[in-house]
Amino acid sequence: MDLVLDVTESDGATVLTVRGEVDVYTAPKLREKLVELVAQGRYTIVVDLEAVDFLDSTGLGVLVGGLKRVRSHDGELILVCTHQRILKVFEITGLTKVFTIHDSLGAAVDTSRAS
Amino acid sequence: MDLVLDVTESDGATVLTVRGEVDVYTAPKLREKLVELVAQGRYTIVVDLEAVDFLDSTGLGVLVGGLKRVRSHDGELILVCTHQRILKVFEITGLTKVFTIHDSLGAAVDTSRAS
Amino acid sequence: MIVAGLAASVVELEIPARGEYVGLARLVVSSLASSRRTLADDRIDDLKLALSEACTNAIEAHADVGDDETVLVRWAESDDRLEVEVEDRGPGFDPSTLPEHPPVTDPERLNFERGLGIPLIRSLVDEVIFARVEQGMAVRMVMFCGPVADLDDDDELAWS
Amino acid sequence: MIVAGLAASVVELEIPARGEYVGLARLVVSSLASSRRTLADDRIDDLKLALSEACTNAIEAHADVGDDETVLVRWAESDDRLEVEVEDRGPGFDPSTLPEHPPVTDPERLNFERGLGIPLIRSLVDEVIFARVEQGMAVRMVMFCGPVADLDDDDELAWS
Ligand SMILES: Nc1ncnc2c1ncn2[C@@H]1O[C@H](COP(=O)(O)OP(=O)(O)O)[C@@H](O)[C@H]1O
Ligand SMILES: Nc1ncnc2c1ncn2[C@@H]1O[C@H](COP(=O)(O)OP(=O)(O)O)[C@@H](O)[C@H]1O
Repeated sequence: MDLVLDVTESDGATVLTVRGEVDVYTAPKLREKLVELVAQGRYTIVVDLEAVDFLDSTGLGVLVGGLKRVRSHDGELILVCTHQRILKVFEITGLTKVFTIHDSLGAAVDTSRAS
Repeated sequence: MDLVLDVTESDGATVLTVRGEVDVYTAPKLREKLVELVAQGRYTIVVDLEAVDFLDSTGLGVLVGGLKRVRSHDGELILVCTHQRILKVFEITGLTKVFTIHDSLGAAVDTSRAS
Repeated sequence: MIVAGLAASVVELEIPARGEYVGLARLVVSSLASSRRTLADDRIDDLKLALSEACTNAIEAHADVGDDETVLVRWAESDDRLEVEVEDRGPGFDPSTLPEHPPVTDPERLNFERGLGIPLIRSLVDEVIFARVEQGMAVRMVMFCGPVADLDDDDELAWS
Repeated sequence: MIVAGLAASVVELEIPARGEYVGLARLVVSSLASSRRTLADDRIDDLKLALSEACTNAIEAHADVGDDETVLVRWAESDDRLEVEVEDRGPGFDPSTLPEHPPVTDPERLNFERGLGIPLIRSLVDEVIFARVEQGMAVRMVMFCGPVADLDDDDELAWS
């Protein structure tokens, strides 16, 4: 029931890979990492959710907070997610309209470089 | 938390492959299968425990019962087991001295044909 | 709290009101739900998510009253339904007076990181009942599944 | 029953006294034990097996008194130990008067398919206490792990 976070640079884009379960217990770790990246001047971040097993509203809230933070620097938070289980949470809450969600890391990185 | 049982013939030997958890809930199913095989006249049975995730004293009891049954027909119950987790249960209870335990199906089948 | 008619298959889990135990509650509920063959995998995921939201709220309700408290998760099932109830010892609340969020297209929407839990619960489960109980709040979530029995027996849904 | 000193991390699971729920008890205990980094994997397996034996006995103790009863599994942990307690509402028994099996080399041994549970529990956990409680029997299993604290405080082991 752990959350594992990895930051890599791919083609000049900052990619945050999230593994495990994002809930009330682990979300603070994700929030801290996003705050840290923005503090380092990384305003365009690809968050790869492909290895996320579970995400609840606490996790959504942290992603919304991250999006707000990068947008205030004219940046962008781009998600990679194909699992129906996770996408559903964005759909029900209407947040698919707020986030850019890609179905592959490659496409997300391309978008991040264009922005 | 299911128990899956498969009976195959390998090189003339009867092999009972057990998958899953053997406990108070599932052991009756294993007992029935052993009784059935003996009723069919199969007195030398290889029980493959390699895919068993959990085995407790209820499962041990069923195997002891099976051994007793085949021995009363001069047969043998030969186990295949390499997982330390499962072997340990036989060791603590001293039943390694009662059962023939092999570390491969091939070796077990050879033994069964010799007996 | 679960009605007597469902009593034969009641499982109760009591956890400390701390975030680290919500994963355990999810594990228990999804394990119980999977052993129920009639519930499809995606509905198990829905129930797991709804449970997680309810536990998170229960835990947060305790933040003000100290975290020596516990949260009770109660599982009951009958032929036609599963019920999961989350009970806390917090101050309680009135779900009908929750603030509404700006629409997602409004840039203001980004100022709201919270308030998604209860809307999620409402859309994920077939029925949800919020009730003040003696010492706190209880949220009961119901999933209909399997052979749907006579739905006339409203008694079975009585909130006791 | 668990002593007050360990109360902060108590988890309770109450299951119907039926075999199909023993797997759930194992899942809960092994999940709790794994989140405790200081317990090695093979010791988690030991605890899981001991718990399974204790639950099986608790369930079988209820077979005579009807199976509407429940079995309570209680988990508590502190710096130096994990405790798992299984409590039933059965008739109870005296563990010191259990019959001995013939040695394994004796052909007679094959007549005994049972009676392995308690010897297994005794050899798998660091400490086991059998106690009659108000309405039945309780088996408390202890694993020492992590930083071993001052073992003088026998109070912590008091069976209440
Ligand atoms: N069990 C509860 N006890 C007390 N208040 C609650 C409870 N559940 C929800 N609430 C209140 O309802 C509000 C909305 O809950 P929710 O939609 O889950 O969003 P969030 O928890 O992110 O604020 C909470 O902020 C809280 O004030
Ligand atoms: N919780 C319990 N309540 C009543 N009797 C028990 C309990 N646990 C064990 N016993 C008694 O002790 C005996 C030995 O238990 P055990 O070693 O686990 O073997 P088995 O359960 O296979 O007989 C049981 O047969 C039962 O009579």
